[in-house]
Amino acid sequence: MIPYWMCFALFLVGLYGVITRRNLVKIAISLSIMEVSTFLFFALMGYIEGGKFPIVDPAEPGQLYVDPLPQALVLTAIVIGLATTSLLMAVIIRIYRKYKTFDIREIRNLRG
Amino acid sequence: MKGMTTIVKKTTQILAGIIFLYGAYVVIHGHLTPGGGFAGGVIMAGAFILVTLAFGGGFLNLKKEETGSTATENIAVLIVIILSLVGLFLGAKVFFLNFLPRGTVGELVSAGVLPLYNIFVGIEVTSSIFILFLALVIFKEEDT
Amino acid sequence: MLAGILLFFIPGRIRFVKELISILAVMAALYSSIVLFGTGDKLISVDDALRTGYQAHHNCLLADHGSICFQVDGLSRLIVLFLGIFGLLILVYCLTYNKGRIKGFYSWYLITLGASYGAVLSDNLLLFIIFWGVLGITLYKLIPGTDEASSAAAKKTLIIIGASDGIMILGIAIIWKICGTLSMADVSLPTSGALTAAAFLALLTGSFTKAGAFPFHSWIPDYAQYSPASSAAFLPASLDKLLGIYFLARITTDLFILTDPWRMLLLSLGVITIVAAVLMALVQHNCRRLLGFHAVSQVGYMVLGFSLGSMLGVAAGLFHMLNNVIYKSGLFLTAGNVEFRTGKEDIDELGDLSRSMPLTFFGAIVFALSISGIPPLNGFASKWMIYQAIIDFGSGSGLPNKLWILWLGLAVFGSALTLASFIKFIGGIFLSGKKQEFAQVREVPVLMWAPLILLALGCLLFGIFATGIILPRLLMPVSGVFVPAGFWNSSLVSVLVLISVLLGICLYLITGMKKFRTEDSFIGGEKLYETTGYPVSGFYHTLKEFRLMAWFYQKAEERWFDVYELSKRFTLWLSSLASRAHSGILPHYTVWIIAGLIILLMIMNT
Amino acid sequence: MELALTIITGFMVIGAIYAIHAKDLLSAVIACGIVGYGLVICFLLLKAPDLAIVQIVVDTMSLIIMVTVVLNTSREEPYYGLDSRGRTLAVAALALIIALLYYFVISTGHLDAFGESHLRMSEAYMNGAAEKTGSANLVTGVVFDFRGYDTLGEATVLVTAVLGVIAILRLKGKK
Amino acid sequence: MNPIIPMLVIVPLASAFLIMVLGKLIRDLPGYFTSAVFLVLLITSYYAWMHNGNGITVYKVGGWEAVNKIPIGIYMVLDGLSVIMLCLISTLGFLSAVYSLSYMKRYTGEEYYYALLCLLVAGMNGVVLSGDLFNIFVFLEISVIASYALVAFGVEKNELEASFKYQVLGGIASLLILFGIGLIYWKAKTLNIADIREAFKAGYDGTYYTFVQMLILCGFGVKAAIMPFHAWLPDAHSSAPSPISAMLSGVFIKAVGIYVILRLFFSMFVISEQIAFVITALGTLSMVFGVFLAIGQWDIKRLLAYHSISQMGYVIMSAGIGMILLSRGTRPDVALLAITGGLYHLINHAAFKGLLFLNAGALEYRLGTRDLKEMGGLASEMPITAGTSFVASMSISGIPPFNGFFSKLIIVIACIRGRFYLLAFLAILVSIITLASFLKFQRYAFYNKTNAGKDLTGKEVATPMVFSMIVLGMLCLLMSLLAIPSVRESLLKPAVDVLMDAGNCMSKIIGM
Amino acid sequence: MACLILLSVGILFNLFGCIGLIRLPDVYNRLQAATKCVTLGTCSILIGVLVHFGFNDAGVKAMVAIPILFFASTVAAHALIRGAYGFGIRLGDRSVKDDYKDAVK
Amino acid sequence: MRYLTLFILSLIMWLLLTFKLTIPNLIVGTVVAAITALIFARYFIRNVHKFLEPKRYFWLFVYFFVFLWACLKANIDVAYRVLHPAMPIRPGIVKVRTTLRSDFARTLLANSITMTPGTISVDIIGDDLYIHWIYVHSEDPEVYSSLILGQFEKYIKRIVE
Amino acid sequence: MISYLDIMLYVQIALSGICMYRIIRGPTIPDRMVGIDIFGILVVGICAIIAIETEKSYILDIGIAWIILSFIGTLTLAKYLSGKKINE
Repeated sequence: MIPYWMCFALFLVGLYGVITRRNLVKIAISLSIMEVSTFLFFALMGYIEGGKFPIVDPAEPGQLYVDPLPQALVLTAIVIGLATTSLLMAVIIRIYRKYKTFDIREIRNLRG
Repeated sequence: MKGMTTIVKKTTQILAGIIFLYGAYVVIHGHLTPGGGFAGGVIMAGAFILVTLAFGGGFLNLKKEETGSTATENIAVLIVIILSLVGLFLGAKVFFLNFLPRGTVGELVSAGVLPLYNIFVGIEVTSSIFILFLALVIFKEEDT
Repeated sequence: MLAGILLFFIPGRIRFVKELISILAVMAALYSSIVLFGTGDKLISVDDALRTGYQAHHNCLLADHGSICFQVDGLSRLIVLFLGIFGLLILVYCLTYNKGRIKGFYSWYLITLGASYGAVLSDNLLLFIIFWGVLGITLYKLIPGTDEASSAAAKKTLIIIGASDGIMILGIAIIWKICGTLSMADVSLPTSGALTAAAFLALLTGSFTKAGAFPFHSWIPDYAQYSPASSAAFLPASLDKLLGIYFLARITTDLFILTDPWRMLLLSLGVITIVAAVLMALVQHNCRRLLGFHAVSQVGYMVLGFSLGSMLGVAAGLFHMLNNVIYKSGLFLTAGNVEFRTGKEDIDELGDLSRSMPLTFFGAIVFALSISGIPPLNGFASKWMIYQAIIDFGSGSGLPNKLWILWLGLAVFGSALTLASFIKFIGGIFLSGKKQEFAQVREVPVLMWAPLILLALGCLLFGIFATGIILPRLLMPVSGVFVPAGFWNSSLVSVLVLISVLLGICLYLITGMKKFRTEDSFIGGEKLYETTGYPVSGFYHTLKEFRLMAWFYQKAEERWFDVYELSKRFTLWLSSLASRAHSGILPHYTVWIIAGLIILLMIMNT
Repeated sequence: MELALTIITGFMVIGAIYAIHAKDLLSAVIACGIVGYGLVICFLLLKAPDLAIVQIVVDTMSLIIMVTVVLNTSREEPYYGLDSRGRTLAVAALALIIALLYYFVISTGHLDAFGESHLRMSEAYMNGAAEKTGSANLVTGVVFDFRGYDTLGEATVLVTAVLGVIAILRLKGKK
Repeated sequence: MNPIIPMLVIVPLASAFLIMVLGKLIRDLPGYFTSAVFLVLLITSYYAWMHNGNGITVYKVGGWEAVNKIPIGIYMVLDGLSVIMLCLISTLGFLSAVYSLSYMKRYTGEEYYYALLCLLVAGMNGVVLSGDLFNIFVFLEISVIASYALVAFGVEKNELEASFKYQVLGGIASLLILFGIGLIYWKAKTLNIADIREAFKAGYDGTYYTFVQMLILCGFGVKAAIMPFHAWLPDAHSSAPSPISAMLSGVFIKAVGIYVILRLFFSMFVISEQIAFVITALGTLSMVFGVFLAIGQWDIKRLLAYHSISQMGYVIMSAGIGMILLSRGTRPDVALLAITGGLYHLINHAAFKGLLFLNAGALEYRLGTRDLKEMGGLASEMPITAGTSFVASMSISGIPPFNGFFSKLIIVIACIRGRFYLLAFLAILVSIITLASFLKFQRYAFYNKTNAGKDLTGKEVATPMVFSMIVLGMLCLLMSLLAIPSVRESLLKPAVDVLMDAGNCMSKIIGM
Repeated sequence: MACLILLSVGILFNLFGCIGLIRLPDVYNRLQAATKCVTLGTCSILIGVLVHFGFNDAGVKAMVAIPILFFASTVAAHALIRGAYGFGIRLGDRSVKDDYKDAVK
Repeated sequence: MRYLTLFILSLIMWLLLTFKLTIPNLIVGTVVAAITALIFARYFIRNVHKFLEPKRYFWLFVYFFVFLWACLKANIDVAYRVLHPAMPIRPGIVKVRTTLRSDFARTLLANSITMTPGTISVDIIGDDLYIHWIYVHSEDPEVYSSLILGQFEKYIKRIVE
Repeated sequence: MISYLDIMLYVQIALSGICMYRIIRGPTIPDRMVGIDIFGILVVGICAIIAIETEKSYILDIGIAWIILSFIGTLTLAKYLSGKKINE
């Protein structure tokens, strides 16, 4: 169970970062750390002790492979993560140019 | 001097082709080895990015590249969609039908349409990633 | 009749055509209501309606229980008749008065009328509330709203009306839950349990709001002040009164069976309405606002009448309602006439119009006397009936019955104050000091004074033939047969009348004399609390009362008695509190999310 | 295996903590990259080569993107110290994450332990999947054939993000 | 195996890419093309609605049949609920696209806008049609990312800020959802919603189950902007271009938030009374506080955005009441009423909130400001805008002849009959305050004195915008017809049945 | 067996490189140690792979990897050291000579 | 010309990577190599005719062993310095003048230098190579030039120029 | 039983831990970059060891990919250091 806990701890570290950091880029980094932990979580779930790489070798049939489905899911999720990160980064550039600051507490035009 | 030092430039000249080739390898062997459209696509984009990094923006016409890449990207995705729709029109009325013969497991030409998907997703990813990079690179703020 | 009105959504380009069509439609409506009046009691269900042709088109319902019914009984017939009459009269008045004041006036007017018919005739509570809601919208749309104050008044009006609608939904839902039906004919509930009480209160709120009784009255003066006289006469004075009191009658007589505490509540609300509103009216110097407060005040009598619960009381309430509608719309029309010719609404700035506008003056005199309950006129008749009912009521047992003298006294006091303020009204506008600027003022066109005169005649007729014709023909079918003549000629009558007249004149003198001393020209009872600062030797004994009054007025100015303002303040306070939490700082929002997650987990895991 | 994973995840946690506490942005970005690389080792150990290669690629790409952003914005490396508000937030965050960890631990105690996963949906993928899809790589088979629709979505997400980036980085928003 | 189902997703996707390819070549193409595509979608989805009836159609992507009754491919499910959402999406999408024809003239990069709009719609269609948990996530991300980009489309200060906040909060939400999906997979080892239900029947641990439920609820709660998770909504919805605000408020938070919550909590998880209470409480919370926040606003779109929170609160509350009653198993008729009311309100909200945002867009287009204090007296200058906005305002505040009244009425009646008197009272209270705040909007925008300082071009907006507004206004009126029991039976009943009898439906899906 | 030896040697070199990474005083020297040792160590490991698999697809792949690794790591080291100089990192205290300083100016 | 060279190189590379001589593989390899050549040939080195001269490959082969030896020396040297408790280092940047003309040759030289004992090339400006040296043996330019460049220069000259 | 290859794996992982140390500790930014560069190369070793352990050649693909991408990444970082915009 320990890897699962470590994995969730990673998630929480990211969460902590999102909450406490004031720098926009730091927030983005924290988010990507959370993403990483989620991917790890999926991969951990698919692991089977003694399982082989999920790539069939025609020479040796009838093997036990690790669960390929979570891997497929993570594959999709990773791409989504990249997409989110890049969009976030684009917004960050623009925000910096407009506000001349990275401080999240000064970026509060919209309130109330 | 534009770009990085001569050393980097010359190495890039050699390596860029190899990297691209390697990316293509990963893409085409997606159904046999790890990787596939996405990973290979990014590696192929890496070749372009490497060139841009080493030679600087002046070497390429960035605007034109971006436009071309956008077109490529969208056309590639369209082809993916069309591929997925072919099954729908080929009588079976099944979306995402693997309509080609499956072949022998482990051969290069096998797995029906999967390599085709890989290839076009690879092209799409290549151009997407390159556009991402270019968009971030050539971005300049208007004077406000 | 609804069909013709709904057709009117397509507004014609030519104003004349519009007028013509609207008059025709109203005439048709009047005709059909008269026809309806002639028929007996029955429930017209949808099938019937299609067969008999009374209702060509009908609205729809979601009711899973109970069918869609239009109901015609004595009460609704009465109301329908008067709706038709007033619709016609005021429309005629509007033809000249209303030149381009409000866009699409006629279509809204007709929709209003149609919706009122619908509301009165519908048996199903849901159908009823749909029409009721439409009335709220038309009320909103009949204010021009092109300036700050009138738009604010429009907003306030619709908010209060809409709120009452909402509360009525609550009541209706409760009724549905308890009875499983929405047909008014089938519902009869004792107000004993908490649920029924809630339902009763909810529906009561609706009717009070529409009629403008005390806690929810505050939209009437504003509306009266800022809307054109035609709208004011049409809606708050006549139609809304008719409908509100109609609904009050429904809920107090048909839907619910009242118990003593509720009776007590109703009585006290009625009395408070009478006194408080008339006190407020006393100090107004915008003539329409003054009338608006009076409209509120009169409602108190009706509430009083209905809350007594006896047949006499109900009949008295209804009768007073009819009378009130007659003279109050007449008064609004008078004010409209004056404003039409002079362009002024402030009593202080008006004066001496009696000679230039004699017909208007005549009408005003009649209405004013009537509203103050001077004997030969209808106001007296109905008020007298109410007093009588109260005295009757006093013979019963129970707490509210024991307090009959209090109700009676306050009612009489209110009547007296009414007189006082109307002396101001009449005096201020038509009699006192001649002003040069009004030299050119002429009498209004015939289409404007004709309804006025008709109404004045109505006042007279209703007063004179009260016992003879009006009561048996109009009211007996509704409330059942009763014996009105018991105290008709007793000395109590004259004593009460005398008291009220004297009291009124006395008060008028108090206020009036002070005015004469402080200022040359006659200015009605301008804000009393300001003038209390002057030493008043002759009327020293009233000072204490005045101080109390001063406090009262001051708070009223700050709108402490206005439910709308109170809730507005509270809401805005909450709103600012909540929006301060949205500080625009992202980490706080994130903490909300995670804290929400954890709190939910805690809740779920206990 | 569990030990190695624990060590690497430990490294990743340390790296992550450093990443969010680093005083300058570039260090944070690098540390973030290290977390990603740690993930790759985890994937390798967990027998997920596809994921490993994709994660390498993505991690490097996001590193490049982040570096480009940092380069395009500020070189002065802003750092904001803790003030009272920040301290409150930090305490709140700590309390929240401890609570969350607690709930995670108590709620996952009964599930399949590490490495003892059983199969349900993917059993069908593994039994003769190679023959069904013709692909030696089971993951590719799943990604493009059984769940090809997801992959179409994935490709679309990327294109969407690219369109979004271009749209956001236009020079002028309004005419 | 109806090929319409995948086409509903594929057509907007493909058109987005076509726009990007062709948009550079032909200048005015994107707008008209998008409108045409959405019109096709509209017709298709209504066709599907008419022909679906009470049935459930399952489309197995890739033609993979279930093995041992365990589905292995991705299922696309078209049932009563999703078809209604489809119709909503395509209707509002079409009107927004038409509206954009002239509204977007002042922005640059129109082809990006239209492509992203297509992607937004495609993502929502995908979410609605999907019967697979992870697939829902993927398509949710498509539409969410498109909406991130569209919120920031104006690239001014506020837009960017809103987009950033939206992205961070939305990112956290997505991760929570993903984690929840992971936890579900950990236990159930399957991703098909119907199959997960089967798997959970075998037994589960209580704490685990609640943890998963809460993660999913929070994740989709952020997307649906339920109260403690709502903070991004007012910023994002007020900053986006108006047609996008209409889309976001009108269908987006429903399709990716409410719809999924309903779908998952009714169909996937077994309804427990506790979770039902939680959902009801959250709905009530957002209903009440949303409106209190709204009334203090002076920015039109922000006011509208807060109202979205509040109105969604109604929907969630009524659904929660339905859940409570279903879990008790005592009053199925009232549960039916509550769920019907919720769905009905959801549909109505799409109509009037979309209309209101389009109105706000028209005002902004003409005046260049969103501040109520700077407006006034526009009723005579922009009569159609004024009229339609009046209809929408009355509708949202529940004034009788309009559709909002009927749905609120059904909700209140359901509350009362289910003995939730406090909730009924709160619903009424909120309705009143809604009325107040919308009259504030009406008063300051259309009624008040004309603001002399501003240079108002006394013109109505262009024809496409007017067209969209009028159509939505008519819809507001027409939808009150849904109150008629027979109409309601035929149109809403299939959707309600899906939720009422979830277990049965799910086993049908498995069996197909 | 040869494979294992090559692997051990490679890992040993890697170990040296990493020790150098820790011990050496400034970034230039660290780069010196790390790049060389680690690159060579990894090359050694790859040759070990080649030996293990023999001359088949895996072995050849390892062989292909070696020149790529060589070019990549040297150029990366070069770019890094130049970048570090450009970034303004001065040479350590123990430095004796700096010709590049004049050239950059 | 460049295109063809790159094409052939790519094809060889492809075959090495896949290490299969089946017909489909060859076809695919040809196509991919062609695409690679089409795209990247314009970035490829210019005077490709040198690839055709066999003796260069001979010198490359010789150079390979020389270089391997130098690498090993470098590693042992560094390991010694790292493990020595006193850390005998005398870092510094020195300037070395090279006689190589072509850019590619210089690049190769610089890369070689990077892998040889204690040196990393920092920059090339004009004819001067700037080299970071972990232990500056001598202050004299002549001495360290020969120490650093060693035999590399002449081999590279034979290979490339 | 833990085989010799496993021990090597652990050693490599430990070495990458050292790189972590340098990244976290590194007084200057170039130090950290050196750390990440070395980390990348070390992982290639890990890939190779796993390839031997599992007798699968495709793990080496991952290694090559890693080399390439870490090269690109390092170049980007180096370009950052030299103070140029990326497009110069």
